[in-house]
Amino acid sequence: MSVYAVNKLCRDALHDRTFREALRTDPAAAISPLDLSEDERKALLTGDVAWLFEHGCHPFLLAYLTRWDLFGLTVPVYSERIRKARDPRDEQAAV
Amino acid sequence: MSVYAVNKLCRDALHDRTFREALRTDPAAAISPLDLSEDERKALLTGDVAWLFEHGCHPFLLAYLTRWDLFGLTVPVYSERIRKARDPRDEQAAV
Amino acid sequence: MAEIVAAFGVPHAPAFPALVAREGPSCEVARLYAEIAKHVAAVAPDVLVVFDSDHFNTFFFDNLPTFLVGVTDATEGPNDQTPMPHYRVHGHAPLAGHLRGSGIARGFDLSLSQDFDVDHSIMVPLHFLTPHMKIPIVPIFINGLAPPLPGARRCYALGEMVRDAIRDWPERMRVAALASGSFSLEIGGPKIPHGERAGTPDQEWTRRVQHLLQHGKVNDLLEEATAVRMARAGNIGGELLNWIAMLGTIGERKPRFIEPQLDHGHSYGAWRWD
Amino acid sequence: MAEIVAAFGVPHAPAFPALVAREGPSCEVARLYAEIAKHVAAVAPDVLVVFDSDHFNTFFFDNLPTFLVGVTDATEGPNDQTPMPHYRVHGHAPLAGHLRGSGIARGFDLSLSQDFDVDHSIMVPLHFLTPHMKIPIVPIFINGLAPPLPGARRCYALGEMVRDAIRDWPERMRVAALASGSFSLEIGGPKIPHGERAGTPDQEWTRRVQHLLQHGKVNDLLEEATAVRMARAGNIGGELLNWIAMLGTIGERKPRFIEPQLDHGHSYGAWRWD
Ligand SMILES: [Fe+3]
Ligand SMILES: [Fe+3]
Repeated sequence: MSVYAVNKLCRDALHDRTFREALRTDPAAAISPLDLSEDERKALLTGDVAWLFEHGCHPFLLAYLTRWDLFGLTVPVYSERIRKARDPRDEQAAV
Repeated sequence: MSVYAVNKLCRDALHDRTFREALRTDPAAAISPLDLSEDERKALLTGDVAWLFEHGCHPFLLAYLTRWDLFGLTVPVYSERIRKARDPRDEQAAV
Repeated sequence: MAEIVAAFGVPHAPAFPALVAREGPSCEVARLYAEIAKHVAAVAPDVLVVFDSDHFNTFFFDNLPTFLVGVTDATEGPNDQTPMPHYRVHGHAPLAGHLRGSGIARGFDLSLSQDFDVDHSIMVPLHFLTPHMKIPIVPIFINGLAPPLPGARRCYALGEMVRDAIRDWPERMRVAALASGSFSLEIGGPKIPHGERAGTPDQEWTRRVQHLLQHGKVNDLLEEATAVRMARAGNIGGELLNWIAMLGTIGERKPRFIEPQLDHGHSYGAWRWD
Repeated sequence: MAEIVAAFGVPHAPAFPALVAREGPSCEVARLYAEIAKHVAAVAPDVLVVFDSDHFNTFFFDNLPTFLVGVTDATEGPNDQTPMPHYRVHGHAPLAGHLRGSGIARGFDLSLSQDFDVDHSIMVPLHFLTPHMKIPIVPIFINGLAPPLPGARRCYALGEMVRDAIRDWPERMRVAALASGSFSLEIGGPKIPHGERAGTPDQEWTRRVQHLLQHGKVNDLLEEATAVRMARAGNIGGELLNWIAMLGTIGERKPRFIEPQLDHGHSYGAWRWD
């Protein structure tokens, strides 16, 4: 489950200061040991939170990344990107 | 919950080789940092598994201690002691 | 011989302690929390059963409970770096174990924790309601954040079970239920406002829940609080389940006090009948 | 469109792999496991749903589930130093997630794990039944060791829910259920024999369970397998709940093969109707 690995990365960014610093200074190196697909790795490194959300990552956890602007995700950037994500709730509501 | 601490000690003896060695070489020192009551500490150090069982520790976990004769608990010693423990199941059955 | 003597519901935004420290007792959050704290003090319960949703701080996807009872003599928190004082609070392990055992006997598949700390969702309410930390708690965790969530009727039945089990407790004991959570809140999802990381996308639902709570229309609430409806109210909207479980402990009563913060997506409520 | 096509029940003593390696294919354990393996091979299921009780290796009292579904693409084990080969085995995450979601919708309060390894209680059966590890599993953990245990009827209902949810799965898929566990076993408790650390204190109960299984008397089994009765059969006697959940997936069928090892407190069974 590599969605699990992305969720865990976000949680660890909050709880593990050393890991957080590593994510800040060299994100590609920090995530290289993690069990991620190539698409996930690319989405993380480019801060593509819409893609990560659409593939099952939990938005509460993704939003942690803005606390330290990880992967270039300032709050405005994060907000702009996630607001364009396909939202399964709208599809449910339309059924 | 210091029953929790005793159960965890037993589990850690299986899963944590360093802790197991510490239990073997100096049991009193090894358990000194644990959140145990004085009675529990004494029961452990004297291998009083009947007392520990009667106070809620899980026998499956206590039995791990015999794998490395921790707290003097060889299998024959353990068996002799636990067989004398008050067994709540007998009381239930008598109701 | 124990009984539920009151119930309370509050939000738990992690910003509240710092906000109130900064703005003082006249700000709205301080005023509303003080109102609920007054009712807690008046009732003076022996134990607080807290229905709460952890935010992936205490439990994670390696072992995520749907329902979990915390059976411990003590816990502490917050464990999630919320800017607020760190507290240690007593648990009531014997009552917690009794509630869990009663639940399992009645077909609730309750997880157990004997060793855990708690995040802001328990510590923010206690910080305002019982800052002396003298009332032991029995925390009951409900998965309100990671779909699929338990259904509203299932959570209500959990509360009813807790009520019944408390009645079966052999000693005299006055127990209050406390629900922690929001009705409409989106954090980090597509429904957040432009330029923000969180928002309350569904004021209509907050208003509706407040209305149903105010008038004791529990059955309507159970009917309307579907998974789809709660999810539309925000990805944290499932925290309403904590309020619903709390209502299960007291039934179709009307609150003595309830006031919403509509633009914050939550209410503050106190149910008393003394 | 998926369906349960067979079910199996086996014990999982951690000594078995070394025993069979030492004594060869003619020993009783080897013969009985080979018999069940033959039925598994004949049925050739696409997925195995494994009902199992962990032994405090994967889950501990900091977060002990009553029921938990393992939703993962892969797991490995044993994680408890059992002397046997270490294996990696695929999980079927989509089916597992579907089963969990179906259960929650039907009022089962199922915990979730997306990241876990497993102990001998899953790896010993797979070692003998599917040593190639080609069949993905969906592990469903039932608390069979730490009282209070879920009731027999609740576990049976869990199995029925799994059966129904598998029927609702949109693709064609042949699923077999596998139960792992003993009927009578005491480890480290007062009922162990003189000079030993484990024993099987209740041959009468083993005989009775074997009889009821053999004749498909499921309702009698549910009636008789009370918490008190199972506990008298040994502190590991709750592993019978895995067999009971497995029976829930197939109903009141009689096994095509079932043979006990009475002095070991367990049986080996295969249910087929092809
Ligand atoms: Fe919250
Ligand atoms: Fe076992």
